[in-house]
Amino acid sequence: MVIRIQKEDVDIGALIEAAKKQGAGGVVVFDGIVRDDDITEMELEAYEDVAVAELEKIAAEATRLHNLLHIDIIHRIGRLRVGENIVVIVVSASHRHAAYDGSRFIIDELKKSVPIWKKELTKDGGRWVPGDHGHGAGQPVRQ
Amino acid sequence: MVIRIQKEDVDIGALIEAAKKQGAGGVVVFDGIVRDDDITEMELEAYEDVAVAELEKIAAEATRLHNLLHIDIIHRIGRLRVGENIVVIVVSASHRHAAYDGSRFIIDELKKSVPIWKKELTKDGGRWVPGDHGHGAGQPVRQ
Amino acid sequence: MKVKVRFFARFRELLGTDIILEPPAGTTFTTLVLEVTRKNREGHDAIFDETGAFREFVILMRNGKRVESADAGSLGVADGDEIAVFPPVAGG
Amino acid sequence: MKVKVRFFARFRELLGTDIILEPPAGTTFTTLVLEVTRKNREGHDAIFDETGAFREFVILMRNGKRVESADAGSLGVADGDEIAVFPPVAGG
Repeated sequence: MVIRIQKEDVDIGALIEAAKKQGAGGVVVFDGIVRDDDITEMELEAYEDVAVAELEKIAAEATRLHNLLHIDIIHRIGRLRVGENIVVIVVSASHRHAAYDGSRFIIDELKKSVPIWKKELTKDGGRWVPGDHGHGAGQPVRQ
Repeated sequence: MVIRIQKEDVDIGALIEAAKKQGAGGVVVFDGIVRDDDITEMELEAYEDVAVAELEKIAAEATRLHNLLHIDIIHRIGRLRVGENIVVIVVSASHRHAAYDGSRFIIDELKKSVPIWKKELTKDGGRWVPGDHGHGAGQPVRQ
Repeated sequence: MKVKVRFFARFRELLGTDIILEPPAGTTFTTLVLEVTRKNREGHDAIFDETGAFREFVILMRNGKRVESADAGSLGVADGDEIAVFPPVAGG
Repeated sequence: MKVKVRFFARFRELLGTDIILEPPAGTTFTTLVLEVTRKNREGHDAIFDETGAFREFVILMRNGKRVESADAGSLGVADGDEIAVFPPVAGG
């Protein structure tokens, strides 16, 4: 299990192989990438210690709710170009429904509560991306 | 877009890169693998021409329903060991919900209607895997 | 005329596959499959029930298109046809 | 005592971050943040409304744990504390 905030890119193929734990029947990968919304680059920052702790809570909760056998969550920071990986979530489970549900739970919770911010850099300057849930963050995962 | 029935394994990392089309914000991968259900190997066979045609129909329907930007479906045949990739589905979409929904639609439909069969080989012989939907197959995708 | 019969999975194991037949004119889908399974009790019984009808779960295709069991008794086969008979699918 | 104040994202751009302060005993979370934004009108106005209360969307943490705005006025800071103030998150 890898849970990390990092500048470096990720070898998704290697993560998938490592997710093939005993009993696994399906692996689901979510790869969130920089979309070409008329931007030049994206700049990401995190409150790192708190973000990692929050991701660990989300992973524990996802495991409990969806019987996951393996979870990796790697979120990148720093400056990224269009098409680069922002966040990679790899999960495995015995059956596909659990893997899909667990993967989706993780990205939904991540967007709600993990202290990470994105700034889209454009020709004319930059704009901070508003979150999915403008009302807050850092809320503990329900558990 | 790659839609194929093949013996060879798949480079999932390369497929993910190719799925990063203009406008894509998320890539979802489903990788169905041989589960260790007390088996030695798995033997897969397909009615190849019909299977590919059916996968193409499913891909067209998934694109229409979920606004996918890219789809790969690679299903393997032949003899596979525990942990090997059976089916790899890679989709991209502008937003994550579409990518998850589209990916799940494809694997659900694949299991219902694509003429492929799996035999689990055990120490004591083998057993054909019953499908998810014992009542039939080859039904046209609703469209 | 020549017709090819393809069985898959368990049916293939019992009956073989890619069987080329030269049926007389007027042969239907059902009589063709009955004929090709005639000398193989286990194969026949896997596909047909005791009344001689296709078992409910058996899937039939002609040239890659689904054929309903109810129609197979009146559907004539034609030169060059590919007939497929298989159990429920289990891919993925 | 020494306390570190961390701002993120837009607040960091306006106010800087990792600011070490030596507040007098009895300083609360709110007075500490008011003090550190006192000379920066734009930074102050990004975080506080015209009544001097934290804006509704502003998130507060002390040593990595969420602090409710309603409690920040009575919460004293202690030596070694890490205070964080940031806008809504937008990861993923």
